Amino acid sequence: GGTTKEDVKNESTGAAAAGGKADPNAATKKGLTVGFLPKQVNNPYFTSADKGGEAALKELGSSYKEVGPSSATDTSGQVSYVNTLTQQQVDAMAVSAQDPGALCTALKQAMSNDIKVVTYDSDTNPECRNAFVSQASAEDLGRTEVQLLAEQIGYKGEIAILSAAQTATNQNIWIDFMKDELKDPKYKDIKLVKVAYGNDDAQQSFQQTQGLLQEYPNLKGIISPTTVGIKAAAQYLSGSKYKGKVKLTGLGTPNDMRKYVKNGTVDAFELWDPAKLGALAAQTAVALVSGQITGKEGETFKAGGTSYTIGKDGVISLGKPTVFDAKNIDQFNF
Amino acid sequence: MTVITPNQAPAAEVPKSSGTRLVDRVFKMRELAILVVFLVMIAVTQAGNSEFLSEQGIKDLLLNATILVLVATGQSLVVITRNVDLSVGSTLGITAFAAGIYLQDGGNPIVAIALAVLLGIGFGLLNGLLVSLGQVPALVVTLGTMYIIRGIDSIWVGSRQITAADLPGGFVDFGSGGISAVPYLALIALAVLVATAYYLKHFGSGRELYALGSNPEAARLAGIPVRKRILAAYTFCGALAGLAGAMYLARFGNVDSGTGNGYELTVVSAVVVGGVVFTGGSGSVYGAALGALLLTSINSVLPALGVSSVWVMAINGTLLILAIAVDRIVALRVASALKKRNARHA
Amino acid sequence: MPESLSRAIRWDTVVGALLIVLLLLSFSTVDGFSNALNLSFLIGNTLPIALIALPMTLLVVSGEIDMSVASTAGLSGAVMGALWNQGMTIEAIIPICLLLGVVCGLINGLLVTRLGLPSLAVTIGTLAAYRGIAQIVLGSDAVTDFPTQYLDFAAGRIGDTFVPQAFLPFLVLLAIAVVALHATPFGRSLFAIGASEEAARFAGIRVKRQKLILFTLTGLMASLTGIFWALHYASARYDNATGLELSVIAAVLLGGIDFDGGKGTLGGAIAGVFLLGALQNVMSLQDVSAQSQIVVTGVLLVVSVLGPRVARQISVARAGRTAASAPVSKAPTPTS
Amino acid sequence: MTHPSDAGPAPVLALRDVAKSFGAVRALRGVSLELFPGEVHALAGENGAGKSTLIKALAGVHRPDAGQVLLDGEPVVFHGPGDARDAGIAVIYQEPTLFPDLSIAENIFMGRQPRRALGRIDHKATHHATAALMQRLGVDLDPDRPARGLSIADQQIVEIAKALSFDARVLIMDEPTAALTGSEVARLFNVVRTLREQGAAVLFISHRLEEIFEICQRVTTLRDGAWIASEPLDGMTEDDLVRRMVGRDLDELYPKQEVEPGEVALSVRRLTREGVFTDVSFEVRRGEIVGLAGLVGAGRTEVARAVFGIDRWDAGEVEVDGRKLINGAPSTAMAAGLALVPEDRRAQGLVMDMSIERNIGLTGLRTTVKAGLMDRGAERSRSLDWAVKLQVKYARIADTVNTLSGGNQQKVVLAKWLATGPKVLIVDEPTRGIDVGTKAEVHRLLSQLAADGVAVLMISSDLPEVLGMADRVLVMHEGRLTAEIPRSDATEETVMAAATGRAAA
Ligand SMILES: Nc1ncnc2c1ncn2[C@@H]1O[C@H](COP(=O)(O)OP(=O)(O)OP(=O)(O)O)[C@@H](O)[C@H]1O
Ligand SMILES: Nc1ncnc2c1ncn2[C@@H]1O[C@H](COP(=O)(O)OP(=O)(O)OP(=O)(O)O)[C@@H](O)[C@H]1O
Ligand SMILES: [Mg+2]
Ligand SMILES: [Mg+2]
Repeated sequence: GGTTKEDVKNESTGAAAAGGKADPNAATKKGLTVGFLPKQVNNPYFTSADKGGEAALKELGSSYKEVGPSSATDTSGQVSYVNTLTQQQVDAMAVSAQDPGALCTALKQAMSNDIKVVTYDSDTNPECRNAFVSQASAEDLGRTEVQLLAEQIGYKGEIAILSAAQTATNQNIWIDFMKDELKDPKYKDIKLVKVAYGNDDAQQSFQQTQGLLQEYPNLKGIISPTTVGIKAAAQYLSGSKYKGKVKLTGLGTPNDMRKYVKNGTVDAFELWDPAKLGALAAQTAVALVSGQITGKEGETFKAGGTSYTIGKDGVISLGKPTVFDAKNIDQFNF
Repeated sequence: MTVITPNQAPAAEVPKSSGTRLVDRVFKMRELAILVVFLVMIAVTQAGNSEFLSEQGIKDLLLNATILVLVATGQSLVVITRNVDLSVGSTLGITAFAAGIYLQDGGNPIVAIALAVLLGIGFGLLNGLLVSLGQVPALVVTLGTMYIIRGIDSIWVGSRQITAADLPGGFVDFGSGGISAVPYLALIALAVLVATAYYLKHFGSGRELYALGSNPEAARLAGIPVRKRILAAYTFCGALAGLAGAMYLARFGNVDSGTGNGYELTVVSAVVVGGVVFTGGSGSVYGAALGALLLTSINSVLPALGVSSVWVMAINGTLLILAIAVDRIVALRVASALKKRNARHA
Repeated sequence: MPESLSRAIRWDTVVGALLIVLLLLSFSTVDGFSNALNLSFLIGNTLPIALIALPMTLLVVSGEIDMSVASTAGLSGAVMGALWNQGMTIEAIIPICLLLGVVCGLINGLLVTRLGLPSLAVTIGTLAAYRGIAQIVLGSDAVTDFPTQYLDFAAGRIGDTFVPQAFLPFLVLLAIAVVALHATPFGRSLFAIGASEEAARFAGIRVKRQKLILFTLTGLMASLTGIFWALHYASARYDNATGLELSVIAAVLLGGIDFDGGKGTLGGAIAGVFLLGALQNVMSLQDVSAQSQIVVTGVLLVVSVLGPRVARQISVARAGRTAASAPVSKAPTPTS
Repeated sequence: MTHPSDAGPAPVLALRDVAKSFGAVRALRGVSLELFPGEVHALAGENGAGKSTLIKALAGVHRPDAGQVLLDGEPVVFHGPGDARDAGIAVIYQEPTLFPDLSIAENIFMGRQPRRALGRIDHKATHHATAALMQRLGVDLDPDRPARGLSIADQQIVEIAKALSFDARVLIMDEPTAALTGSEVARLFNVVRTLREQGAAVLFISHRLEEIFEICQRVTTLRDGAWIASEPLDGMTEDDLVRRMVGRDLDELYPKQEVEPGEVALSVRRLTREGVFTDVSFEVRRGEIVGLAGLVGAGRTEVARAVFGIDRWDAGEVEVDGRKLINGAPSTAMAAGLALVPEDRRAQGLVMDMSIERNIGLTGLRTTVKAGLMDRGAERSRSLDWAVKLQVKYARIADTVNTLSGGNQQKVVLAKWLATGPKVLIVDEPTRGIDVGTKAEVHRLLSQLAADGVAVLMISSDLPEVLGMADRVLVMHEGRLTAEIPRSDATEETVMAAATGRAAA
């Protein structure tokens, strides 16, 4: 008689997050310290997000700090940074989790030390944080990317997906929604032939793109829901004979993609504004510390003039992504 | 004086069994085993996917190998002297960024390349000085400088990045352009490779690298300037890592603080697969280059055959082991065959 | 220079002393360092490296290296997750995973000893292969719902003290390893093998067998670490512990283990492991950025090899001077 | 002092009052030496007397702590071996210093290969020059063969060829003949004589005194790092020389005790290792010393290696004390009571970076154990006992063996194996590089061991040693046993005849 998965399931039902009561009218506290812990420091995407958080905190009269590992797969490094922030007794931390489970013990430890925990960009298990600030609803992202590409290829032909790591939580959810979207009859002439993984590494994504094109000579389009992947794929396409013939879309930053939009490799792609994401994470953290919210479904709070409502499992959504193309791309700089 | 009579080698000078000698040579060439593995792999892939060896396909294969070939060439020189340079990945990253920053501000591509090479030389010198003057184990020192350079790189680069849009169009086009299926970058790498191999074989200082890797103490007694040679090998390795950095920039048009992280293992793999022995003194840069070609090609072959990327890593590792094992078994066979034939009967 | 003195400045003792100095300094000057929770974090996060450092030290002393340890750990975590998802009991899974580690180590060992391949090359190959298999086994899953009593054991501490529960078993393993390396014929033969394999063979030492045992032990410990990792972080993914091999190697090198084989002490290696761990902890608490920490690690490594070298040169120069200044005795008169 | 320096030619190379210490060890204290053109000068002294150190001081490997090196009467400072080489000094070091991965030709010409235009190496010329050198030395070694796997003797020959290729003014040879057999030594001496006649100055070290008397004109003796005498050899006897070296009279060099052989202890039957040796059968009885003679490369070492289990054999069987040995398993051979003192002490006999104590202890890992753990006290006393018994000259038992002189290293190897209390002892060139005094001790030891019932198989290229010590002499030629000669019939002629394949077996 050992312990199996079933036993564990039975024993650990219920027990969700956060007790206490929200007071929507409580005063916003000042002089707090919020620690940002991105998946990786020096990652341009997270740097813009955290900069957004920094600006928002300044506005709210609180202070900001950033710590984090220098590698996006150094989960143990991230755990020890959670510990560090706990030791330093910050008031709240905003975390983008490399792994949904690995941070749990440490985050719970932090919460039991009266530190509010907000996840942003990448969530952990719901019971390990107070709230999750989502960049856009996963459903929106998945479906719109398919819609973008379908338009570009005239609703016809073979397409493929170039994702990040096989374990990337976000990407996997989005890809599920993409597949769901493709079930709609209007896409009946589109065939998803393969999901490839470039591990968010420029060179691997590059070679995966090559492989896709060699394996499927009739490929018409590629969706790459990762900023590293789309950039590598664009760079490969723009230097190959496939430039302009194979369409590419996905999630990218305007600065990365400007050149490829201008030289005709890419028609359009999308992304949310990472700075806004970071700002919202900061605002949520402050609201949590101030007691304006506790993270329960249905609570509302105001941030930067907009009102947000907490959804199921403590998820707060930023809104719809922006589509960038040759017409509007010069208006953005991140 | 340039009149050359073809085939004037006097037949009498050739030792008795020139036939078997040739066979020996060919068999002793450890590179051959890798070449065979490589060709078989390419042939199988082509059979499974006729697009593979299209003009674009060949170009991609060559381009992918180029950067690794360069770095592996430099690394071989160091490994031949019984040392190792683990900092090449970090050097590649930082030089690529330096060249990129310079180009971003409207610099001249040639100067940018020179800059990258010079920076590489600087780091090579640092490693070389530590290893040769400090006389400390290369593995530790270069693991240390790997961390140091990587750290400096990421502090300096921060979250900045160089993208293709920042670079002169000509530079980026050069990175992916070529003469039909042969990319310019591959031509440069080939030139470097051939020159290095020629130097190693035909110049005294080149042979001395082998000598001091083979037996450092004997090298000292033979009056070989050991420290100077080791310093030179590291400097050359650094220079090629710098050149590779510039090429990386041209090829991928994209450099950030993570560029080159973990590259050292790939380079070491290529060198080892290529038959350059870690205890120094033997191996050739051609072998290392073939090793690099083999390793990068595996990464193109598997997707081209439609192998799910889930399998890629496992297959990669298995092939790596297979390559060195086959190489080793062939070498053992040949050695025992030679021994039986050569057994001295004075 | 008196023998006792030159012995005292051996690098492993220096590392041990540095560790103590660092701990004492941090206790008094670094906020948040000395409380029990932080210390338990420090030890807990360093344990995986320390666990693998035990067999790695023995391996390096015998002149070999295993780069695949982190992948073996990842593989055993992945298999653990996959089997757990299948509904097996954890008590059955753990022995299976340990066995798997033994197999991984055995494969490395056989390739090295039977085919005579260089271990660096072999294990770079298996580094990729084992990780790849882990990826095939578990794919994109992240298994997190292991039973709480196991998770608590791997992550919890003994009461309110700073000692993680898993630390005591580690101490036992450490003691076994120290005795094995420094007090048994087996350990003695490892030093001989590392310093001169041929001479060891001529002395009747079963070189291949000893190496095979070592690689197997390393695999076993790596898989144990993989299990510990998955439980400690409550997450089994195929990419668990990626890159751990370099941390282990850096720490072991820092502890004065010579990669040419034949030299070093386990005490030094473990001091190196905890020195790096404590240093990182302190630097994080002091808000030193991750990038600067990398630089510090690198500088420490370089100093760790340059330091003893310089010290030795100075002591040799000094000894030479005293000997040279001693009066030269008159040569005896020739007999003819 | 009786120097002819005021008369004859001026010395080419000289040392004046040179001192050199390694830590606490004072290897040289105020030594002077003069080398004259057209003269072969011997350097004699016990193991550890400082001969090799002196040579290294001459060659620029060591910088003397005090004193001067004089070249053509002018003080010089050699900053490295390269400087000495450029000054026309060629050195053969005591231990071969080859590049195993490079060809013999490259080994010989490393750093000074014939060049073509633009400084490129002329590989062909290198090959031919090497072939010519080999011919001059009368050996058949392929210039393109890598040095890896060469026997010690062949390595020594390559070293000699290397030194000859310099056409140096000064040729220094540190025990060049230690691994050679008579015919090769004879050829080497012919070459040396030619060089001498051409006006070269030669410094020659050997522990075989008859060689010194054969080729040298003058001798300098060292004792414990101190200069004892420099004098002409004319009119000196071997005993005189020994007295200078050792400071006392010497016991008999070959103290063979008569022993009645007991039952068979080692029995080798139809042993074959393809391409190396074929169909080798012999027996060694308790109390017997059996010599194994043959030319270099005859395969004697190979047989010993296979018997001990280092190499596998392809056919045949080996029994020690009635127990069949397992193919390729030295540990079972040891357990059966077999010991092998290998010929290459640096690579095979010793772990150079380990202490004397631990090196000797290495063969006792199974015996100096208490409750599964090392018994350090027992290990130390075992090592000390044997180091003292063999009169190893060392500063501390915990010093690494690479600080010992060549001969003392050899004693450590012997100690290491004698400490196992073997029933059968195979010694491969046991006295290579050992001074006369110690040689006599080693012989007495072997003789004593035999008297105590140990079966001894002695491989040696030193023919007088074989003749002086062996009860029977086995002779190998081209991988086969060609003769078995009883002590009574064994002479230089009979043994050499069998070794060169002239006599029918
Ligand atoms: N590198 C070294 N470090 C320490 N001691 C040394 C070193 N080299 C030589 N010695 C010591 O110097 C002394 C002289 O050694 P050397 O090798 O010159 O003797 P040798 O006369 O050549 O003896 P042999 O006949 O055995 O070769 C010995 O006591 C030896 O232990
Ligand atoms: N040209 C060669 N190629 C390959 N192996 C060689 C060559 N020359 C010698 N050997 C090896 O050396 C062996 C001869 O060994 P070795 O010279 O040690 O014999 P030996 O009779 O013990 O001579 P000695 O003891 O005088 O060195 C050959 O059987 C072979 O294994
Ligand atoms: Mg000597
Ligand atoms: Mg021999």
